[in-house]
Amino acid sequence: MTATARLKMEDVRPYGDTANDGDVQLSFTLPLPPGDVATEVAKTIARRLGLEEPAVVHSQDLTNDFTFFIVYGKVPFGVDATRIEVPKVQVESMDFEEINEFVRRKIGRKVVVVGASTGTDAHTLGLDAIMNMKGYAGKYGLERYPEFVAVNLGSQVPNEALVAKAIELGADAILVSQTVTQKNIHVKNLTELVELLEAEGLRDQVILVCGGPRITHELAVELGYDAGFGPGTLPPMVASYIAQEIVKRGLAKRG
Amino acid sequence: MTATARLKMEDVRPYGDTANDGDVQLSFTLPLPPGDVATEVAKTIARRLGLEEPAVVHSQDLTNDFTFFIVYGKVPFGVDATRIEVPKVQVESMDFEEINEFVRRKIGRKVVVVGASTGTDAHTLGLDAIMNMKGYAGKYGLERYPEFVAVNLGSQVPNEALVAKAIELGADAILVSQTVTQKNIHVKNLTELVELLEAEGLRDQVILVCGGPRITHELAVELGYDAGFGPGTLPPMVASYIAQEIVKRGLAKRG
Amino acid sequence: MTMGEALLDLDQKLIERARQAARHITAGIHQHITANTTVTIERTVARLFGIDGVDEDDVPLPNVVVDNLHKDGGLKRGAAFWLGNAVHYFGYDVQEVAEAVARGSVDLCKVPVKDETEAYHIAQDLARKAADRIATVRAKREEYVARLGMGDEPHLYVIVATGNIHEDIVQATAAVREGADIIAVIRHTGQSLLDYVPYHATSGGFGGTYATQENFRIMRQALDETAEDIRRYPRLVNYASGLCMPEIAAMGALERLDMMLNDAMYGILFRDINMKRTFVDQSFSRMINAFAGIVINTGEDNYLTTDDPVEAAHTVLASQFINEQFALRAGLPPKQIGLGHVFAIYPDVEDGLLYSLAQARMTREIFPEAPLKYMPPTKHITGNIFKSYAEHVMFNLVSVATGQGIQLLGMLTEAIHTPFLHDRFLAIDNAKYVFNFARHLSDEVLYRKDGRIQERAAQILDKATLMLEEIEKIGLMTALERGLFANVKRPKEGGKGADGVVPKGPDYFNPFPELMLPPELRRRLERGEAV
Amino acid sequence: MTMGEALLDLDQKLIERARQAARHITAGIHQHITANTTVTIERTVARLFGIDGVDEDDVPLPNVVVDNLHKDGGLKRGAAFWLGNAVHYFGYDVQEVAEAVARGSVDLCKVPVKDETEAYHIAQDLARKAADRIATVRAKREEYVARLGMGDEPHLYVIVATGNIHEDIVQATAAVREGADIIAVIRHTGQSLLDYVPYHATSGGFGGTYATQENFRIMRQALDETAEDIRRYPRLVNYASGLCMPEIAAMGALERLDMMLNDAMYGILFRDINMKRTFVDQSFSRMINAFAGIVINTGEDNYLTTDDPVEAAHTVLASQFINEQFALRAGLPPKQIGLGHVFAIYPDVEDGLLYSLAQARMTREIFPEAPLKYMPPTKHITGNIFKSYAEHVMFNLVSVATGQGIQLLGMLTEAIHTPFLHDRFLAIDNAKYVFNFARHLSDEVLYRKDGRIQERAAQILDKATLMLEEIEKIGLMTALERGLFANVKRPKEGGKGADGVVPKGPDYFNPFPELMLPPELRRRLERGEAV
Ligand code: B12
Ligand code: B12
Ligand SMILES: Cc1ncc(COP(=O)(O)O)c(C=O)c1O
Ligand SMILES: Cc1ncc(COP(=O)(O)O)c(C=O)c1O
Repeated sequence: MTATARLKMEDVRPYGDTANDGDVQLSFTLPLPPGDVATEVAKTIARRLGLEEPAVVHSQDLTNDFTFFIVYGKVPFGVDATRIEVPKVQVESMDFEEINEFVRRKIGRKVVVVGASTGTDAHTLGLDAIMNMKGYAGKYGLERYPEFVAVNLGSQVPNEALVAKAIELGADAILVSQTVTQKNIHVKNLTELVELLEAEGLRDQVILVCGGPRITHELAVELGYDAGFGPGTLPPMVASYIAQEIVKRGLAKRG
Repeated sequence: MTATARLKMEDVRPYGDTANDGDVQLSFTLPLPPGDVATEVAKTIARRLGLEEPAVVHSQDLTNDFTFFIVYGKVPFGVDATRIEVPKVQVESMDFEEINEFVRRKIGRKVVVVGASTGTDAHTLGLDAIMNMKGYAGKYGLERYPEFVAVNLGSQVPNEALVAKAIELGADAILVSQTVTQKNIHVKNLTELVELLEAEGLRDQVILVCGGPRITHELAVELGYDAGFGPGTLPPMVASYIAQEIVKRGLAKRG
Repeated sequence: MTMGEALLDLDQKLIERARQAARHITAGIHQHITANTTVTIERTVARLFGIDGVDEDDVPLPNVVVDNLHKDGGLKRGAAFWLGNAVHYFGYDVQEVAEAVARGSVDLCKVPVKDETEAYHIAQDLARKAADRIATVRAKREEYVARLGMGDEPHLYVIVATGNIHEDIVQATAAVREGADIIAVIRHTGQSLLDYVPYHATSGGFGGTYATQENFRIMRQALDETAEDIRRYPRLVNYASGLCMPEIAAMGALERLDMMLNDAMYGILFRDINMKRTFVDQSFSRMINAFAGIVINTGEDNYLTTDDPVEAAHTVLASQFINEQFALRAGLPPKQIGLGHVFAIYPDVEDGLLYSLAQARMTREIFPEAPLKYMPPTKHITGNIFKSYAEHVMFNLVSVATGQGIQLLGMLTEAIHTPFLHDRFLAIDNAKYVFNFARHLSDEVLYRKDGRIQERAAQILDKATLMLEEIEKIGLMTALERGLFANVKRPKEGGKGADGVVPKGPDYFNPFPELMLPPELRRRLERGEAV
Repeated sequence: MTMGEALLDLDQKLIERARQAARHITAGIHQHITANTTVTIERTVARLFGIDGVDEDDVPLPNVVVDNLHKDGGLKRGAAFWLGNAVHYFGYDVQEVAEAVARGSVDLCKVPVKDETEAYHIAQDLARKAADRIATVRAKREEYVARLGMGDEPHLYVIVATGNIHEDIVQATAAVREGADIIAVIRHTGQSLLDYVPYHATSGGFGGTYATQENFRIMRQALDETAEDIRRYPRLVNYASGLCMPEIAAMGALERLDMMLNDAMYGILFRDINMKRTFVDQSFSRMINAFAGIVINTGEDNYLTTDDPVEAAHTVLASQFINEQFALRAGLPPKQIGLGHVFAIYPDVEDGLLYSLAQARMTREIFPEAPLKYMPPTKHITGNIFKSYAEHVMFNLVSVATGQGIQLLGMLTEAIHTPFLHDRFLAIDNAKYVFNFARHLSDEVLYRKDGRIQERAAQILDKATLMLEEIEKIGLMTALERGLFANVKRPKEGGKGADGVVPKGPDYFNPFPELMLPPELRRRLERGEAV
């Protein structure tokens, strides 16, 4: 017997050990020395978050007048899962062969793609996973696709240099990877690139894609990208998307 | 430099790595199979709790159409710690010698205390910690106090038997321990005892105290007890309270 | 696993001395065990004959029947005879007899004895059918295991304890899919003190779910279904210990439980059950466990929830020797004797890991064939779920490094609540990680001669031997009176269930030992020989 | 710890062959190192002479001065001479000279040389004062350590990385109070590629906090204050590697940093810094580290963030041999050579623990005096914070079981964010638990002869030796061109900072090596003898 058989999709709540008990675990630090006041503030925060029966199960002096708390409580509302719309890259999934065949038939020329980790970001493994020959999790990267010309500029590439290279190569798509997110630096880097492309009047002529461990399609679209890819992305997902998007947007003939 | 020096007590927020960033960690299971919908429901729950920038950092298939989530997010409000009132047992703390001296001087007779783990609860270590000779964390238990007569009835004592024994001994105080809290069984056990005492017309004549890992003074008072003691309680706290309460309530002469 | 290899250089003579003392200690209780029966043993006979269900007041029919016999002093002859007689007299089947008793239309001792031989014959026949049923169940288990296998040792053992059997099933099947090998359904708090076994599927337990035959059945069925999916046979566990040891053992035998908590002294020490009752009950219940191919789990871990885990370590070993001998005397072969112990040392003890390795390895070497059951830390676990998780890594490591058989997984929320679904997942993931990452560690690691680990093991063995030799002198019952185990003193005549012990009459009749005990063992026991 | 004891039965001849190859490999770079200086070495001279601060455009004055010399080709003679000359000529102090250059009123190469000897003399005098200052700082550290001590090994090393030095201080002092022995302030992302060192206290870094001298100073001060409270001397770490290796080394020497990340090849491989630049810079910077009594940390862990941790394990060992030889040649005694390695094996590798034990213990036995720096798993860590926490237990266990010196604690949120305050607490608590609970494990555990652990160590040593002998043949620069390390290929002339390498003229002058390198070592290096 599976749980969903017993539960309403219209009213999904956290599950501890009994349907709809709403149980969740929480942890955080408060800038207060340990003691009754801090514990009560911790509970108050849980209560103001709307949790019922909040229980502080652990508190730990972190010195310097900080205290760490572990709290359990119950979420008293359900979410209607039937109404959840997940912002998602719209793409029909194809495999390596299908993608190359698709490009040959529907685009009729090589697809040019340029990628980089931009700004000060030196994390390349994510972009490498998508672009390098070797690929990721057993799937070839874009460099291996006969119908793609894939140029990986590597790490810490200034947005200006990336745009210049995209112009030079007449790229169909720009792939940007961002890993460092502290203080939302990725948002800053990603936004700047969009502004730069707009300033150059190029924004509509390229497919602009970003990716990284904290990237969602939703965020990407919000920042002015065409698509965003998060953890677990495989190269064919990206290749399929680019190829289909070129056709959809009527960019096939451009090259 | 300590954090509180830099932070307003009127606006206390969780602290991740920067003052007032509000960062908290959350984990829970949803009765949904893993995938985009479940992840979005998880995020929606975090959002409906009022957390900002919720990020699902991990999701794990638990089979049977359940998925476990780890989520981080930011609490966007502060709590005014200067207005926090902690419901607390009102007692002046005394040590072993002081308590016995206090009883001799202000009560002038032995204080009689009867304790039990009630209902089906077989957890005695908590009550033993308070009552047994040996005590807890280096502090003697009530049995060791020359001015106390302490009777520990042990585990799984029906409320009726406890009340009968209290009457038999003319107890000043009844000590109840409750450890099993699943489905709030402790609330049921504790409430029944109060009702029983009220039915017997005894409620006002005894000091009624409960304790256990999930007991707070606040809960105890709510359930009709005079005081509640949670984790970390030491015997002299309880002894001080009982002695002082006897005097305060004018029960000293009763015996 | 290098189970056989002696890494600790233990003194074999000392081991033999300790075992010999335990042999004598348990032999000292034999006379008491053979001279008495109990209400629950007789109810077990009734159950095995086929009596089931409850009366109008929800009293189980086995209780109705046995109470009916007891009031008239019929138990000293054994329920088997009276039931056989009633079946013969009325021509009812045995369930109909019980129903008639429940209706008040029959008093068993007053049913005329038309043909004594025929009565015995019917009883023997009913017993044989029961034994056959159990043998079939056992064969079915063996068939499952042969076909699907059981996964590598140490086996991952997790508990479910929602109080609701239907919710338990959701949790248990998820756990099994995640990799658990063994599911224990924890009992409702206090069930061990009921002198009857509840009936029906139940959903209202606290801290655990009632052990009922129907609950056993539907959980087994759910696990069997899952087994086909995952191509692995998950084992099911419940608790025999308590006032109904033999009855629950019988229920487990019929419903294909695979393991049962069954400790010769747990009920005495930790549930204040009368010792005379317990010794008789444990013997009969273990005989059923043995015959059903069920592995027992003993409860030595409990000693260290009250006593100090470093100081009292030897009491665990001493008790294991005693439990082993009681088990052998009930017909359990060593590979069905899952002796318990525990990773209980406080996390702030310097070299606690070394002590834990010493004790775990020592237990392995002293009981080379036992599927040792290793319990997680519980007493000192706090609400710091991260710390608990770290301790469980060490616990799992010691287990795989020393060749334990059954690993009861710690839950990171031990100090908070009975396990949530993901608590159990995290526990399984922890164990799978450690067991795989350290798979052959036990093959590669040796302990320095006379180093801290060897010394510690030697010291525990030494103290346990002395303790056993002391108990040998005073007798086990006196030892329990004096509080030698777990610091708990139990008077011989005190505790619950004392009134359920009934001296057998000269004509006492119970067909099961003959069917269930290996003949050679029975001969030896009768002759008072060592087993 | 049984550091000295040979538990692995390693082939000592193979170790000597590997070390000999590394000696030849590093000797092969010697000629290049002595023939060149770099802009950052010359800026280091300026800094040590006392030049500090920034110009109107926030350009650090050492850069202003060195750029001024460079444009006129003055660097081939060395900044020391020109600065001595200008001080002499103008009668300014050296800072005033720099300020004049910044104002544009002085061009250093154009300052008339009134008295060459006097110019050298002034430079030598400034250098001696700098060396004295560093010696005083070193003595102060030694005094602290003698007075307060440093806690047991493995030392607990944690990072702070808020980007804001004031917030870092809150976190660092809390960590130290919780038990951390070593605090590393992670640098702002990409700082290693700046060819200057930022100035002032800073609060705007990403993924780390700018390494500035002021940031060093105020963090040191905060830790010193805490030290008195907790009666233990916490060590402070920052990063030398990058385009400013020697400058940061000098800043660290002046502000009493205790350890510095300083790897002879990290910049080349992982930051695409020109190899010719790096080899020259590392030598000078390590000389300063050595003189200042600073322990270096090498970065071999990085190889396994791209390469496979099981397959490429020998590249770590090969690189350690090379780093060791480069370090010895710069005057670092073995006890200041904190060779790096890492617990990188994926958690789902069967027997991963055995491989980890093998490598960690092997490293210990091959480099018996080095305060080995052991890095936590990072690459495969996911958002499952519980799983990370479990892996860190194993990581900590391997460390204490094999006698590592410096334990860089893993953070359970490694895959999510730079550490939160309580992440660091949990990491410290994990390590303290494991180190104490397994305190003397390394004394008690032996490895089976020719078992999996010994075999694995032998195999790594074997492959590393062959690799080193291969590099010995082709030369280190060619080896780097061919991508022998970390699968990264670096052309000799490629990478950042190549234009900062300046061939020394015949009259090149730099007073520091004479003051800082042990005379015996200098003689040997000059004669081309083994060190
Ligand atoms: C490896 C690593 C490094 C390596 C990078 C080597 C390299 N060549 O990339 C080194 C050691 C150099 C490094 C350095 C630093 N790192 Co680092 N690093 C990591 C680590 C351990 C793994 C990241 C990784 O490669 N994952 C594997 C890849 C395959 O996954 P992925 O990036 O998510 O990629 C997938 C998807 O996201 C997607 N994707 C990614 N990009 C793209 C792009 C496109 C177009 C598409 C379609 C898809 C896509 O597809 C990929 C495959 O599915 C993480 C911690 C962790 N365990 O996650 C920290 C981590 C990312 N690093 C961190 C930091 C702070 C740094 C430093 C800034 C620290 C410092 N101050 O020195 C430095 C500096 C680097 C810099 N200038 O940016 C932080 C980031 C914190 C934050 N959230 O802001 C982390 C989380 C560690 C931590 N907890 O502090 N790091
Ligand atoms: C030891 C233990 C046992 C022992 C008890 C031995 C004994 N003689 O007490 C044994 C093995 C028998 C046991 C059995 C069971 N246990 Co139990 N047990 C624990 C354990 C490990 C420790 C509890 C403990 O003793 N803590 C130490 C004492 C000193 O702390 P304390 O009780 O909080 O007491 C302090 C304060 O609370 C206060 N205090 C307590 N009482 C009182 C009273 C007064 C008047 C005052 C003033 C103060 C006071 O002062 C004390 C000193 O500071 C906990 C898990 C854990 N680590 O917490 C589980 C736990 C409490 N047990 C649990 C369960 C479910 C059971 C069982 C019901 C399981 C079963 N179905 O078989 C059984 C049945 C027992 C029953 N019928 O109630 C659950 C409870 C879940 C829940 N929240 O509902 C826990 C949390 C484990 C778990 N995660 O499942 N258990
Ligand atoms: C051997 C044994 N039997 C039974 C139990 C549980 O029994 P009860 O239902 O009495 O809690 C335990 C629990 O620890 C045990 O160790
Ligand atoms: C030896 C060494 N130096 C420096 C660094 C960090 O340098 P950067 O500031 O370039 O990230 C590391 C980080 O891993 C390292 O291992």
